[in-house]
Amino acid sequence: MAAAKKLSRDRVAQLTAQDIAAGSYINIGLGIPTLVPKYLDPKKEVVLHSENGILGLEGLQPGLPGDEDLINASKQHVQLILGASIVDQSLSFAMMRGGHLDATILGAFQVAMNGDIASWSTGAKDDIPGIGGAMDLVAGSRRVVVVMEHLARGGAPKLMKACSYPLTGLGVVTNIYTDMAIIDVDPARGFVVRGIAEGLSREELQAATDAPLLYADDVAVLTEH
Amino acid sequence: MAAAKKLSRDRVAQLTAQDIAAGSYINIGLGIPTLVPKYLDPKKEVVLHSENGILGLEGLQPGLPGDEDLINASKQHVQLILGASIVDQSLSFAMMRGGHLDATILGAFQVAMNGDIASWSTGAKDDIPGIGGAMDLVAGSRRVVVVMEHLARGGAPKLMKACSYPLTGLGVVTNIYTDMAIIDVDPARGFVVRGIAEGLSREELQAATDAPLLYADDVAVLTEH
Amino acid sequence: MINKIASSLSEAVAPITDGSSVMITGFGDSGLPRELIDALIEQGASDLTIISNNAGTERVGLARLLELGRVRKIVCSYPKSSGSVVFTELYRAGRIELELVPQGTLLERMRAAGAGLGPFFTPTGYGTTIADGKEQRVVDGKGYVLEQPLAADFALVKAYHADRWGNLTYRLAARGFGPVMCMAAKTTIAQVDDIVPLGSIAPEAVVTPGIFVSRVVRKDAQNGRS
Amino acid sequence: MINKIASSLSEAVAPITDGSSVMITGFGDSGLPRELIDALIEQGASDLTIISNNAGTERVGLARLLELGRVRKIVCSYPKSSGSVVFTELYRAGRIELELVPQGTLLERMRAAGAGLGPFFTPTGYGTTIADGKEQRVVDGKGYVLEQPLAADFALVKAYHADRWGNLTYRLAARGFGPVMCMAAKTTIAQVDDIVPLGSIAPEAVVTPGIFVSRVVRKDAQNGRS
Repeated sequence: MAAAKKLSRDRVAQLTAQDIAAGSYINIGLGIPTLVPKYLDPKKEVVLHSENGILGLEGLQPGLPGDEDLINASKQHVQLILGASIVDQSLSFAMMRGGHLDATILGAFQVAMNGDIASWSTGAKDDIPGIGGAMDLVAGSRRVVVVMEHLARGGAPKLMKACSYPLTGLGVVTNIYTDMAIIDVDPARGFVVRGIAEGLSREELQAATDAPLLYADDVAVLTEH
Repeated sequence: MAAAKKLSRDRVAQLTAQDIAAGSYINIGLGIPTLVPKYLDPKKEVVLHSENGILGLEGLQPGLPGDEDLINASKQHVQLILGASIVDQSLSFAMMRGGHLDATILGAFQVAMNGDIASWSTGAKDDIPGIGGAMDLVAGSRRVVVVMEHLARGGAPKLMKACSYPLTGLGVVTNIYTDMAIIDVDPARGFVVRGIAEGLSREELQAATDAPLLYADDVAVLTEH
Repeated sequence: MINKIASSLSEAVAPITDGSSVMITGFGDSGLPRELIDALIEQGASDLTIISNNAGTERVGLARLLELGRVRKIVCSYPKSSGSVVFTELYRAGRIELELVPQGTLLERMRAAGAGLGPFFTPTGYGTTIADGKEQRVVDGKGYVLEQPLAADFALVKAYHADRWGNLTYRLAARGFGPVMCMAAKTTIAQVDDIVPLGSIAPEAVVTPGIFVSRVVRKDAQNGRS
Repeated sequence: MINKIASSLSEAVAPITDGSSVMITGFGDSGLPRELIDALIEQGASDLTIISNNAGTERVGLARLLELGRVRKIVCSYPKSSGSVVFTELYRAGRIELELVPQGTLLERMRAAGAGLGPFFTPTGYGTTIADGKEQRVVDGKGYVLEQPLAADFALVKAYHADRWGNLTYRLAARGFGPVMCMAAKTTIAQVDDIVPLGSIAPEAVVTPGIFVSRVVRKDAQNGRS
């Protein structure tokens, strides 16, 4: 498959950002998701949540000194925006688990057609395990949006009939944005493609995917620009 | 039994106050307990807790206007002292249930020799039931101190072999102050008298008590002044 | 632009429908959202389930809502405050359902709902009639009762200051049930003394973040005024 | 007179004994009570169980405590931050026990302990390996795992201001684990930037009331200095 048919990480982030409704409360995870905020229209007033107890943050403006007591979940320095609030971490997780976030946007190792997600461990013997807030985020957010490359580094598929890695959550993923496609997870039917990268055939997309793909009535062609 | 042998409500409150250690965090309930604070030595810095989320309060100074947003559990106006804090009510109840209060001082309908307490309902048909914070207070406070008249209004005993009224908590009462005696509750042995009102005989005290009374090695004679 | 400011009390309570469950802040006469309750009385919704610490006093506010026959059931910890005449009448006449809950359990059940937790074990009420019909369990020698999360369709909350995002502060002990009810209701409506510009409330001074709040309204915002 | 002020960091951590469980605030490098951790390193207690979100980075602070072999077990949500070299070495060598807990469950277990609750059902981790060996239950179609309260002998907490009663404020997102750990530990020791006179912290601005705090110490209070 030609690399040219794949969307850039920034374009995937941009497509993700376009689908976020104005006034949403959103948690942003590691990986491609960290690129999403820069494509959010400030007029939409999307409010970002960080699990360490910050609601209403943005990237640190270049040239400003970072503050140790203002970081995000990726441990990057951030700054508060007007309207921000600080809470203790148990209340921050109540926001996540309690269904108050409109969406959590995170990376994954694998997503299954029933919405299962595996994102914290490859199950390898010498793997140092680490969960952080991922299990809480997927347990409670209204939408669980996975943003990732369509294929693993070695070329293995990541969109599966069933996950082979240890699960982060069961039946939780609602939408997937990759460098090849935009896919909704229908609890009854499985993966439903609603956008495909320009120049990529349905056969090529299926070949890169373990689970069978269905297609929405309207399938957008995703261009790089 | 001559009324003269009974201690006044104020004297019972004073005896209760004397046994409260300096620096204690205390919750004060309705009835005779409301008289306890005025006998607390300010130098002891006993910090009063009110279930609606106030830690560090005192009675409103005469002549000051009350503030609707500063009341105690008896719905009386209060004022804050230096060092006071305001918390939401779930954290206030965490203090109670979580064992952070050194003592709760409350009234009761009945106390049993195993430490059971009945304080919220007489079980009568037309009784309007009401629990409030009492069940949480007795469930968690390090000491549960009952302050009440020794006999019910009709002359029935209130210190029982077993409570006949619906329970507030099981095996929780640690100390009892009445107008006739000071009694500790020993989980293994039952009621142990450590103070008896002046002029009252042990026989008279037993006659006013349903459960058998034991006596401490040192039994104080409680005078009115 | 996020704008949660309702221009009148009646607009603020408009979405409440017959059969709704409604949490109402307050401890005795403290922390009551009086203006929102009056707006609800005027609004007309009936067959309500009210979740509040007390059951109203005299014949105004919550007691008036009861007296008008608009409340099917009340979930509270202490309905027998002095002056709770209306509740007493209705209860003795069998015309209102009462679910009596220890106050700490009431708070914790609402918090569990708001925090996305399931049932939880609490020591409060273990072995008492409150535990009748509930699962009980002894852990490390201590007895516990299993209690269920308690959510609601709406919460009417008395707060102090709000901004257009719904960030809230509270005044003194009126804080009370506010933070927990804001979390536990699907739609939270807060009345405030003042609406302040975004950014006026210091981030560390926000007690309830706007994520838990759907609408804010000035307590003196009459119909047609903003 | 209530006076919880310790005159030095070493005095503050003196009661920690071998075999103690110790909660430590912090999220990555934010909110860490560095000075108290250094005082604990100097103090010498070993066979510790550490409860903290992460497992330390580089070879300083918590990582140094691990490297010195003073920690038997660590309870945390994310021990593999970049720079967690010491933990990785010890873990691969089988020389440290790890109890991996989802972060929200870690917080909620501590809160349950501090709030006097028993076990609770949380949806987090349902059906995953985290639930292995634990009771699971489906309520209204949603799956939950039963989790246990988590208390500790001590908590080392980074706060901002304190008074002699132990009332605390926190600075920005350093608040983090502080309020919950203060509740969950038998003895809570807070380091602060400044100790202020009683009454200087407005009652509504107190984040952790002194009832949850045993000792406070200035972060620059060296031995023998107050």
